[in-house]
Amino acid sequence: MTAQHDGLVLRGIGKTYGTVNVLRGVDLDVRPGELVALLGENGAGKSTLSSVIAGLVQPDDGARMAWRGRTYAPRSPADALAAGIGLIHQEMRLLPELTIAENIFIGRWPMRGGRVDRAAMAERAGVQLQRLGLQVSPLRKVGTLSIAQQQQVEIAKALTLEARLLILDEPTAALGDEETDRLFEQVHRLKAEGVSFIYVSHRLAEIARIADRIVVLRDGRQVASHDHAQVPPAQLVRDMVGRSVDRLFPHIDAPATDAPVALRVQGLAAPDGRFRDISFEVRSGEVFGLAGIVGAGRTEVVRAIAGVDPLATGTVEVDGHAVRLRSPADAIAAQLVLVPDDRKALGVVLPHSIADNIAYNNLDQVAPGGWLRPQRTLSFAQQLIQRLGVKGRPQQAAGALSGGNQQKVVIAKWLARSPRVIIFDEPTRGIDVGARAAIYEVVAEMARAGLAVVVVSSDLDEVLGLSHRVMVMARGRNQGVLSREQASSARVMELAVA
Amino acid sequence: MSTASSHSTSPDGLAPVATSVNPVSGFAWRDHLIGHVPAISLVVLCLGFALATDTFWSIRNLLNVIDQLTVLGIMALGMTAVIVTGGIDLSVGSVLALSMMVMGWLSNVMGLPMPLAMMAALIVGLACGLGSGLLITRANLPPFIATLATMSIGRGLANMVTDGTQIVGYPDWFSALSINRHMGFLSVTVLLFILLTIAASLFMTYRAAGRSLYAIGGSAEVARLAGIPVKRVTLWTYGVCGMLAGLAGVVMSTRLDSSQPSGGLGYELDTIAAVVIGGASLSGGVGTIWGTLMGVLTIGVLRNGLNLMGVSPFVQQIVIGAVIVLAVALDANKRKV
Amino acid sequence: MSTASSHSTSPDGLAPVATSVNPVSGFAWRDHLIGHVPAISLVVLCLGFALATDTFWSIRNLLNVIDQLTVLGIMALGMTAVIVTGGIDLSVGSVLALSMMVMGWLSNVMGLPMPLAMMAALIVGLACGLGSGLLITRANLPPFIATLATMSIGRGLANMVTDGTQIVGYPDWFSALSINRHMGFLSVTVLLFILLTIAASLFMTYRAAGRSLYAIGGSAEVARLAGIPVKRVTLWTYGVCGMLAGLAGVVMSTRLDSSQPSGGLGYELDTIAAVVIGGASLSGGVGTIWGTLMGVLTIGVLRNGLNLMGVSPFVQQIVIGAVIVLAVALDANKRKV
Amino acid sequence: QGQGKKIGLAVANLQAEFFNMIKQSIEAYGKQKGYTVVTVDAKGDATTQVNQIQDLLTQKIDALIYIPAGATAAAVPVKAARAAGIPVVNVDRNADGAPGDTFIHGESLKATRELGEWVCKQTGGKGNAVIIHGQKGTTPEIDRTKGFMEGISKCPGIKVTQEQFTERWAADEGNKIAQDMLQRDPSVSIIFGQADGIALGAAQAVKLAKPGHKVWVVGYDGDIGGLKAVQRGGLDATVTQPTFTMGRMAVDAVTDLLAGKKPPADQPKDGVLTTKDNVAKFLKAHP
Ligand SMILES: Nc1ncnc2c1ncn2[C@@H]1O[C@H](COP(=O)(O)OP(=O)(O)OP(=O)(O)O)[C@@H](O)[C@H]1O
Ligand SMILES: Nc1ncnc2c1ncn2[C@@H]1O[C@H](COP(=O)(O)OP(=O)(O)OP(=O)(O)O)[C@@H](O)[C@H]1O
Ligand SMILES: [Mg+2]
Ligand SMILES: [Mg+2]
Repeated sequence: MTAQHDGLVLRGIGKTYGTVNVLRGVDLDVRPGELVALLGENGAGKSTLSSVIAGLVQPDDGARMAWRGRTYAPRSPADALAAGIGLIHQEMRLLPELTIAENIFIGRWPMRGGRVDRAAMAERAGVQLQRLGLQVSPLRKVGTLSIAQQQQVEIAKALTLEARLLILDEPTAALGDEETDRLFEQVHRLKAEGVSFIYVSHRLAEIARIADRIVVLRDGRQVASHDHAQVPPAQLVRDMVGRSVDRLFPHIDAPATDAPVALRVQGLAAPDGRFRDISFEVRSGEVFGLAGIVGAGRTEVVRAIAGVDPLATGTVEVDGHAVRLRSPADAIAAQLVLVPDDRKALGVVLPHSIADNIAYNNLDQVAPGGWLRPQRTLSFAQQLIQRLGVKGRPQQAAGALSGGNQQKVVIAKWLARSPRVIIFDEPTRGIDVGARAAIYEVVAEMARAGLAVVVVSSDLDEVLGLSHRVMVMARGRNQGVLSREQASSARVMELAVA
Repeated sequence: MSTASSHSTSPDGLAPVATSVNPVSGFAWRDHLIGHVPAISLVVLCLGFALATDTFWSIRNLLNVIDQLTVLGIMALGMTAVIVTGGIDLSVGSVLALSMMVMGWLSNVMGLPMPLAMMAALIVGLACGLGSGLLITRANLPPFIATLATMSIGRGLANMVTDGTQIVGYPDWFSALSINRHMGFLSVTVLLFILLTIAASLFMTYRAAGRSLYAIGGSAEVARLAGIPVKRVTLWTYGVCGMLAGLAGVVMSTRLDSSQPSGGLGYELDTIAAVVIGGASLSGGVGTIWGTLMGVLTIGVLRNGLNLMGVSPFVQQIVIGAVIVLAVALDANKRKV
Repeated sequence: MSTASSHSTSPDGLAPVATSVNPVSGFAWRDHLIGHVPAISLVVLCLGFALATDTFWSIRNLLNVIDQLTVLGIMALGMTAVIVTGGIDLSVGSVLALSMMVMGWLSNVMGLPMPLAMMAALIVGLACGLGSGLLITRANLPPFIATLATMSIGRGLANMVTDGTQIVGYPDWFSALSINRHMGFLSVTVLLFILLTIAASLFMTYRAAGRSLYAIGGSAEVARLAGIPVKRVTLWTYGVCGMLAGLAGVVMSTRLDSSQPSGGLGYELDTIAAVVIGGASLSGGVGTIWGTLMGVLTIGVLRNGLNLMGVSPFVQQIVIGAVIVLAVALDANKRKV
Repeated sequence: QGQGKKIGLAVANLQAEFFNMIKQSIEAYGKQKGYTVVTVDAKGDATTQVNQIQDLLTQKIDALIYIPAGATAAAVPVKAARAAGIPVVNVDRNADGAPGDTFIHGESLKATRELGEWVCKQTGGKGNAVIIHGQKGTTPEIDRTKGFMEGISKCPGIKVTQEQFTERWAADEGNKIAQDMLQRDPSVSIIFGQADGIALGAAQAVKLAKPGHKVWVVGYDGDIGGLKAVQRGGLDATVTQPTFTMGRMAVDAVTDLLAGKKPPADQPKDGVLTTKDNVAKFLKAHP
């Protein structure tokens, strides 16, 4: 293999699981100081390719890799790290019981006199957090952080690796614009020092801002490669999904002015004070957005509404009937459901099949009279995953799906409950453009069918593109509700950081 | 025995080929075999003993084996449910002892009619199980610790009932329950065990409540968000496990024709081993009644066969340890073989 | 005792205030107390016994308590490491027995010098631990099953060494190791235990290898991603745990001036209980040597105090169960109190 | 005489030295007499023992030597053996409802009475005594307590000030309990451990406590460890149970029963008080 440069050279990378070809003959070059964006649909093989490079997964025979002019064949993540290649994984991998500092320096503890130097560790972690704009003590336990904050910790960990090549697999999936900007500053700083990046994301706008080159995968094969980032998004979408997606956001008619109020929330407050005085109404057929920067408390609010966390005060009414919320079961009985943000911890049982996962939410439907019908369970699941375009079969374990497909399964299992009120928390986290359009279409369908839909998202375009009205939150308070006409990005951000 | 559920590690009791993580293998027969590791281990074991001794392979001895494992088997049914929810119950041996002591005390000391005393044994077992369940669901104790405490307290109480002495003198019909083999082979206790196994298998595979055990074991938080009343289901799982331990105590009493406060000492580990040999995972979400039956039979056949071969007791301990390792290792590594 | 690590459930040994879940508590002293539940339970227990008996609260008795818990304490150190990695070791009691039988056999039957025989006991313990570790890391057995098998095999071997009989007749200096109290209070075995505790605490808190145990217990996959040699560290953790069990066997021999094949029967549950009372979590990633020391002291004080009060063993079982529940429940629910 | 006949030996618990010695004696003597001995160990659990005896019967044993497990003897195994037409020799314990064809046992009442009287005499009839019992509620525990109390009742100057039970008759339990008893009352001058293991553990506790006066420590069973301790002065006395004789008697009883002879229904073997004076001969050839 002749390497014309000093970076990473991949030739003929293949990976098969059983008889499924996840990667087929991928070639990739990453030069020093260069950022290559890796695009592709859910399940295209981006994470698998990243894992191969980082030594987590062994490629099939015939794959050749070179790094900094030498043959490179990592047998374990330790080998990759030793060679200066670091990965932040798409699914966050942090230890909830340990502090932020320790999570960042796990496996590379700074030592002094044979002892782990805790002071240095905390200090260096603190500096890195500062750079990313995360204002928390490095001595806090990671388990107490929000998803977004955890993602920032993960980024901080990657940035302190002192790696020469960093693979970032959807680092911004849970982040807002503010945090994304901070990340990019750091990326630019490191690039200037000659660090290379492989950057995986479904956010095309980001790619345009940061990429030097773009490589697109489809079904495990490299289908397009662009030597600059100024590629029209429509072109990229076509590369990824093999067809054009003309309209991302569907049109959803505003609810009639006399449409009944389906969800009324009054004076909610959390026992720990993370939010209070939250009141709003959502009409039947209306899409109601919740915007705010990371840590604003949106997830907490919707968790409380869905009965997941206890409330200190406040009432929740569905169709005019007050719901007594002691558990999620109460909310579900009142036809109010929440599609949670953390699919791994809250969404699916990874080792169990898709059909089982869907059945767990819908036991009353697949087990009439309490008796489970295996055939019915399978066909029920089949219908749902077809509707959402999940790449997989009902009998497949959820853990063997790509991240985006798992997210679709999570949505599918809640769709089937035919609720009156559905709350989506970060519904498109890690979802590709094509699937994203499909999910937006589902949202629209639900609204058209007269459901009240609440959408929480850190993707401002998403909230603005879908919602009839947007409530902006900051520090656990309602900063104001904007109608679609009033809701510009500038106005929302103004309220969000107020 | 049970046609209802027929596959080991697949939590849904559907065809194991279908739930394979590996979507297309091409070797259908291999995949099929792989789904039955516990059953295959058992068959190999039986063949071995049949060749090694001339007494193993006889109707009479196989009936003995089944007879011998009723106590363990009944406890293992409840333990399967507990383990599938991701828990563990160390108290079954003690609960068994307490239940049989209370039964004996009520009937032979307090003069209660035997059937009522037998009911009381079940209730005592249920109460112990619910006690553990409350500690787990309300006081947030890890199951290992909650049931370790119940184990210690239960054994203490069992001993206190009669200050450590055994209770003898049950009516003849009582001991006949496990001794009289109707139709030449079915004693009442064996019949009871068979019926319970079938019922448990149907429950775990086809009842919505049974399926929710798998959801809870897979991830309690996912199950809770799905609207499953996790705490209630968990509580009753331990309750039922305790009640079955109580029933096992009654069965043990009929077999011994007496109640012993030291009865069932150390049975918790045997029971757990049986369930795990049957393919269940201690991290929860995986396991079937069919698999457990295989595990219970494996332990029963092993003990019986080693006795028939006249293997010395110390060597038996070594062989049993080795077989547990082999059976579980085969199951754990079946995809890699 | 150890100044190195001074907080119970916080695995990093830093101030528990900083790691508080509840960001707006305002009651710093409360948070501070909350970090020390195991220590507080212990103090309450001591106060109770000091009031209930007039013999508990004396230097002499407290020395007795420490003396009595050396065996349990030494095993609990290794068990803490194992539990922090998310594992469990059921074999410690059997390994203890096997080690002391091998030691006795080598010295009294084969005529090896005593110090060499003592070394051999440690090596036997190490080998058993490594055996379990290999089953776990190479054959992918769950730790519960791997160590259950080692437990059964180890006990069988311990019995086979002398066909089940005890070994007596050690040199006088050997038994003096635990009997002669130098400087009026420190026997060699107690000194050994204290030094080992300090070393273990420093290791778990400040050594990179010690910290990696927490990473592995938190998530083996994360640890692997971070470049930690998970299998190797796990293997040696079981190895060390086994070696400490072997050492505990030597200490038990000096205390009893004999080697018993039935020694350490059931100790595994006591050891695990001590570690969990000390705030460790069986799901891994949490636990400290300091906490374990509190747990070991709690169990030691409890047994000693109940004996001083002349409580019958049946009632002792009940009280011990109840105290385990209380201590762990307080710890598990401390944030909610 | 055995001519390859098979004896099934069901032992209560091989972790107890006493049972283990009987087992060794039966195996050795049985082999010498031409029998095949198949041994099973119930590890103290009665149900396990019932299962094991079932398996022995399946193996077509010709005679059963039954050392019952559990607190007291269970009747079921004897009934099962009878049903199979096999003679049963009970050792150590006998079930109330279903006695064996013969019953060979150590007589603990008389021997512990002698032990008590000996203690009485040696101590000059004065002192504070403590008893560390075996497993509460078991037949030997009850008998040994009764005999010892009778023995020391002749000396009103001896008071039993503390009693505690072990769970497993084990040395480490005896050690801890004795340590705590001495802590509670340092004036203790007599310790009776109901098994040699318990007494040995207690003797170690005395060494550690250094109470400053003579503490008499006596045990029971006369297993090898106990006898050695008596010889070296670790224990002051024990009662030697003729375990090897009992084992040989059991095999002889089997021979008689198979030959159609009927041995006596009850064959008690007295334990022998063992002190420094007579220990040497027991160590040379255990009775
Ligand atoms: N262990 C496995 N066994 C079988 N198939 C697997 C396994 N891991 C991944 N796959 C399959 O490989 C394909 C590629 O997965 P991968 O995670 O690389 O996709 P991705 O491009 O990262 O998608 P996403 O954008 O959703 O994260 C998917 O179809 C997935 O189902
Ligand atoms: N009591 C709790 N138990 C478990 N998880 C909690 C609890 N409270 C909050 N969380 C988690 O913390 C996160 C709350 O995030 P945060 O405080 O950042 O609010 P947010 O505005 O929803 O943030 P984001 O913008 O990321 O959605 C959620 O992911 C939620 O799952
Ligand atoms: Mg991916
Ligand atoms: Mg959120």
